[in-house]
Amino acid sequence: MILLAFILLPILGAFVAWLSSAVHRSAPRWVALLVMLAGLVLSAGLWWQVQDDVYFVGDHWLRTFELPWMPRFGISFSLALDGLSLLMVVLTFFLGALSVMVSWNEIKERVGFFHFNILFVLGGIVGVFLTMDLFLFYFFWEVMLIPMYFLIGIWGHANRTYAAFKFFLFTQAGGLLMLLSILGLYFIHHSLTGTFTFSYFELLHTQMPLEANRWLMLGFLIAFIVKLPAFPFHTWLPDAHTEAPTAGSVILAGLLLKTGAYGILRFVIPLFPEASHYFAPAIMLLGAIGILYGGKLAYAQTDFKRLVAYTSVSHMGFVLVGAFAFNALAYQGVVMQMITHGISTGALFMIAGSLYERLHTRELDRMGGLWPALPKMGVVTMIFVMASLGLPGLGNFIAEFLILAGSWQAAPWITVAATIGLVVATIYSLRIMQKVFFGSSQREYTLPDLSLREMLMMVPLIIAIIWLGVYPQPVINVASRAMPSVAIHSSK
Amino acid sequence: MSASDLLSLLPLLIISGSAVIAILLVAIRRNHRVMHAFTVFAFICALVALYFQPYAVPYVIAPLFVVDAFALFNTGLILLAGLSVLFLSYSYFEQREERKEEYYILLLLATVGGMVLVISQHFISLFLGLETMSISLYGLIAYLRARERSDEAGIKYLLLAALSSAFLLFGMALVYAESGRMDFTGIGIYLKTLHAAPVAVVAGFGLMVIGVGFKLGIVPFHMWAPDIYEGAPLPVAAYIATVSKGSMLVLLMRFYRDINGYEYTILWWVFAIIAMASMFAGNWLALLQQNVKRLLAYSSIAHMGYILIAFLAGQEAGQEAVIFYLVAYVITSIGAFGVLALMSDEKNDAENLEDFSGLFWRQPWLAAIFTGMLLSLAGIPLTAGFIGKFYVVAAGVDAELWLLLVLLVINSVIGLFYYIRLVAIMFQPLPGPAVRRRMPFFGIFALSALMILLLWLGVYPSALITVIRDMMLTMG
Amino acid sequence: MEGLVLAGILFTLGLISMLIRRNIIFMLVSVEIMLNAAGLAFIVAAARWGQPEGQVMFMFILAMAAAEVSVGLALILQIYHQLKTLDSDEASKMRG
Amino acid sequence: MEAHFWWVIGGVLFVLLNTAAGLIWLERRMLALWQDRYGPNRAGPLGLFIVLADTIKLFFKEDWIPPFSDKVVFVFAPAVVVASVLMSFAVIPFGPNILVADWNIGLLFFLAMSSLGVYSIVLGGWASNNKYALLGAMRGASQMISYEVFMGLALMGVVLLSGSFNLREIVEAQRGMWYIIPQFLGFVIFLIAGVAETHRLPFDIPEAESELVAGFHAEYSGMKFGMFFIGEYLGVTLVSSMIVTLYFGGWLGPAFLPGVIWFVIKTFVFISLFILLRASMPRPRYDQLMEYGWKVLFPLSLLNLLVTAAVKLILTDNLK
Amino acid sequence: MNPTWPFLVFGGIVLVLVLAILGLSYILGQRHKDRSTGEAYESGVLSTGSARLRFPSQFYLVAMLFVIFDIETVFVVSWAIAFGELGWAGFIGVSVFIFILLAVLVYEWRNGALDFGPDGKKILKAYHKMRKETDKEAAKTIQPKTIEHEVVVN
Repeated sequence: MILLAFILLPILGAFVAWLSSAVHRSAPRWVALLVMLAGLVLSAGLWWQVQDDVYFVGDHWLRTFELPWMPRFGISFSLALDGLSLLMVVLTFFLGALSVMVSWNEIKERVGFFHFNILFVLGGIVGVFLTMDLFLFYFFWEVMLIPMYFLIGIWGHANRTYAAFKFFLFTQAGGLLMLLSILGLYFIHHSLTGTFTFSYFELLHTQMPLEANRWLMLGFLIAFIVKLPAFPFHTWLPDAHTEAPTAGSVILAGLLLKTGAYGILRFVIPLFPEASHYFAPAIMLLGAIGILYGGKLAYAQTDFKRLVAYTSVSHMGFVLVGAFAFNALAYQGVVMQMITHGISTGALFMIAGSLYERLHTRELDRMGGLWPALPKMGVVTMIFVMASLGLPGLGNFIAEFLILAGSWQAAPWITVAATIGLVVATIYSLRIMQKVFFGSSQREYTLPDLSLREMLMMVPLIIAIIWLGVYPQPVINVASRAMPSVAIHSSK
Repeated sequence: MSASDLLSLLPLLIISGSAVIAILLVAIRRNHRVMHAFTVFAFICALVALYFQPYAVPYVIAPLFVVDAFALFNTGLILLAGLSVLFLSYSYFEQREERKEEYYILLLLATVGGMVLVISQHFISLFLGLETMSISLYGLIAYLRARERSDEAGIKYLLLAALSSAFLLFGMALVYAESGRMDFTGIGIYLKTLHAAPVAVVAGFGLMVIGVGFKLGIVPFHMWAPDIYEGAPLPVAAYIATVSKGSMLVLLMRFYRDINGYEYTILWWVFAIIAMASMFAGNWLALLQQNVKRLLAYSSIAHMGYILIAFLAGQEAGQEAVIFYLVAYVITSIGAFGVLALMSDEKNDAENLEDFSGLFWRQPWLAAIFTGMLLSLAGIPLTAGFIGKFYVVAAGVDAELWLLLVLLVINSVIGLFYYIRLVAIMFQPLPGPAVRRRMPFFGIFALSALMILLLWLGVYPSALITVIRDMMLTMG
Repeated sequence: MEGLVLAGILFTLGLISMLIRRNIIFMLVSVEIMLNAAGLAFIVAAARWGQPEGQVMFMFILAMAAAEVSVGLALILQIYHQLKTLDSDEASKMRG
Repeated sequence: MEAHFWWVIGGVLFVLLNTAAGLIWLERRMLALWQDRYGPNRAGPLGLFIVLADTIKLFFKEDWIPPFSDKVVFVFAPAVVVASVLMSFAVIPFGPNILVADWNIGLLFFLAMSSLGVYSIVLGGWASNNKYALLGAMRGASQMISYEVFMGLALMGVVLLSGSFNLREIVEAQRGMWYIIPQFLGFVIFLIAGVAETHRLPFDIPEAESELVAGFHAEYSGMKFGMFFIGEYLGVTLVSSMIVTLYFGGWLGPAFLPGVIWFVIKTFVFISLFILLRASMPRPRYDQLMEYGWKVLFPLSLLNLLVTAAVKLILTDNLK
Repeated sequence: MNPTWPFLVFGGIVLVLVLAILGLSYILGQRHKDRSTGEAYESGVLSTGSARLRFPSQFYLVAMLFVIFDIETVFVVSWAIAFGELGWAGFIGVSVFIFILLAVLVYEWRNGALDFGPDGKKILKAYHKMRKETDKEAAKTIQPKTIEHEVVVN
């Protein structure tokens, strides 16, 4: 039941927010914020509950929820929550709340509709994290798109239309491929067992011919690595991130990309173990290429947001590498990476946003020497830059360390490449600091430092990233609840 | 004609009778409001009568008609479509100076044609229904005499429709000459008796395909569609896109089933090629359009292609898919054209892309509806179009028409381009200050109803699906 | 059978003239020819099987053709008023 | 049998042509009678030879084909009217077995032929390329086609009663009672429509001398004009004989005279009725004529049809 | 029974006869050429302009009426000939049919499709309207309403 609440809360909230714009201009903001905080509290509460029974064994589904939807196709509205989804939901609400706050002053027009879209997209994302019915999954997968399209297309920057269009087409095409493979799986399962069903639990145990297995797997995989995005399909990402409003970028980087990773962990590997093993080397290679290539491009950028965008290409490469290393360490690393990257990159985008508010530019060359003007912001930025280059003691370090440690057993050479990626990361991250805050300033800035609202956003992020860096155990525990589904396959 | 026969034809009789009464009404006194009210009333009466029809058992009125669940369902579809078109028509014609009353007579007659088509199981009734519909459509298309495009569209449609029905007739004549039967089942039986269909019959079917294909507006018989949609009054365009095509499709399904056409690979391939061609031609040409009407016309061609895929999938899954998609398509098209109709002013229709720029900030509700319709056409979730497309793909996968399916996917991606482009235009920031026009109540009411239906089918289609399933089961 | 052949020839002639004619009225006429060819075919068929159906069909074809002609003439008058031409190419303004 | 048919054919044609010619004389005499003057009385007894004189004159008149006309059509237009009218005599039973073509579609054939007559007027007027002629042609066309409808509908009453299109059978069916009694309304309509069809006075709108010079045959002269003339008189004869066949029991009559004679007598009565009409009635305006047709005759003919059918059905039910 | 050849013979003779008459008059007729032989006779007035007049579309209307109602007689005919077999059922059917026709007739009547020739009131109204407009913009002259409904015949 609570799972349904997780999904309905944002979606209903969306409509309320839209309507409330009639009452007062900033009413939608408050509505959205309250909704998000409520969701955060709920999910955190759930987490707290499951904290109590850390050591229980058996099936790892903490909560499940089922409703018949389209019996004719064997489609049911079935939700389930395990450690992975739980973490993702918490993250979603956390970043959701922040993205509402970050757009508090940025969005001045059509406030109601803006928050409608924000909440709607978040609702879709929560749905994606929770659903255990493939049709429903596809459904939410598509539901995420439209509002995001509007977010970019209406409130974005200069050539937003193009960016939104590109984003939409890439993900849509991927989605259709996924639909085809879902259907293929569905009918193969039917031909084998004689029952029509989209239920994840049922399909999990379909013994399909190797050939079909591989094709279908590719269908899923492409959809997910487009979203992720991995090397060949990443071109939509920089545009989308750069053109989107800050909140949009935060959601994109922090959450939407995670849906791709989540999809790989949840569907690709468990559903198609053989195929995943078969393709693993190639995919890991893609991941490695992504890491290096993303890093290189990031270094070459002069646009703050664009730079950050490419860093996330690089970071997602780690996810790909870890996910197909098939062992517990790497897997936990991937989970960690998803969360920490969400936090750190989100934070960086927020900083970019607030810089833009102050300087009305994203050009690194037009910045520089801001430290004296904005010491607080400088500190915050420093922290997150360090995080993204994987400084020990911050979340990303743990994540990437685990991934590398895990993948070393699977594919040493790729690990080496990835490690080089870390160096690249150091370079471009420091470049940010250097370009923005140090160096010679073109002119004397008299700029307001971080406001109370911004501090309110940043502090939780800082706490989170440090906490994840120092004491990641709770996360790992919860994530390890979901372990078996992968561990099974990694044991060959 | 026994009493029960008449009873089972009651909806049809009501509509046709009210057409005559409408003629007399006009003769007595011209009054747009009265005519509109009367026509709406007639449609509602017909729907009520339909509601009380015994649903399950097929009722044959030899030799022309058969009233089975399938027929009843589609009759209902036609009536509802007609009703919503009516709601959209009033304000559209009210602001124009031509004589408005005949429009309703013609609409009633066209509906009669459609209803006959849906229940016919015999060449003669087929022909009668078809022509009743076409001839009233000529009038409807050319209704706005002041516009020269309207006349042009009318004469084009007339010539081409006459041509196509000539083909259809000649084909039927060949089949008849060979088999000596004009009722579908009879032909089916005749074909069963011999191993390979004789050349005359094959030729006949070929000619009939031309005739039917024209009505469906599928490649290569689609050239009329864009011009007609552009020239015709918007409600009429909506009507053609839905009722005329829909009833023809239903007839095609019935005929195909009765002659168990799935056995003939030639026919299958013909339709397969037509389907591919329609998808590609429709989508590609739609990409080039600057006129929204023409864009919708081409997209409707593409959609017919999608439907044909489901049709070719055969089996019950395929047929269900066809019907479901048809329903979704009808809702969507009427909605889309309805928005255009409500946006049009006295002089010209809203059809250029710039008419839509920033619509969302002028007419948020209208724009939202239009967005919904376009997304449904594009097959995005939460809309009926999505479930419809899913249904089609499912049927296709079931029948393992991989080639067609891949093409379908490619085409839906192409389709996204122009649908989303239109949406993007609507959400552009306004050039000037937002000037709002008052929207007629009926139109908004109908559109909202359609929108709700769209979302409902998109979120919870089970109800409709079960209905369609039961219907197909009764068909056997 | 030769009846059918005759009908076929008529039909083809109608089709050809439909395709090559440019005057709308003549196009209408040639369509009528095609329709009547179809009607003839029906009558031949009916004669072959000794059934009335074909002839009934012919009557309906007749009626339909008549209706078509009258609507068509009305439209043609309109077009002539507006465009002062009956040449189908000149009259066809809509493109794309 | 063969010989019989030859006789019939020959006889029919001979009689018809002479009647047509003779009518010229007859009409002029009778008009003169009613208009209280002499009329043709010089050539031969009672001026009977005027016919011969006229014929010869017409033959020797210049056969002028207007240079500005559409020549071929111009020449053939008059031929059409004569031919079509003569052909329709083929199905009329002059006597019990004096009948060229004993067809079961006789009535339809008659209708078909009478509608062919329209062409001669339209084509003639059109080909003349003369304003008056064209006006006359258009008027004539619309008048004739309109009245054709009513004529056809009026005939259906008879068909209902007799249940046949075969004129001989129709006549046979009148042994009990001439259809003039049950079909009086139909008869009236048919008569009026007949007058209009033959565009005789008072319905001679197409040639209305006083307004259109000579209407559709303004440019015609010589024998071609003569053929229009003959066509008109033949038409009168045809309509009269149709009236007789359909409503007045054709050849039926008391046995002391052979059927043919009865037929001829009856026919002549109606021919003279036509002439009387010409003598006595003023010409209506074109629009009056048309509106009269569509607004009065058409509903009446439909009504007649329904009433006849209902009555017959009731009677048959009672007989059972 | 009833052989067809007599009819053919009859037709043949008729044809020959007609041609003979035409031919004879052609042969026997005199020839002459005068100053105004080749002119159209319009009661002595010299003809001006083309003889291809424009006609009120009223005539086309008549043509359409004829086409429609003549076709309708076709159905009546087929009913009439099968009258005996059909009985009351047929009667009801045809009376419905005829009722519809009458409805259409009433419609046409009311819409002035059956008003042949000029309608005095209408012309007067059009004239007054025209006068008003001409008074408004004296420069532009407006064609009277009736001309709009005319078409060149050819």
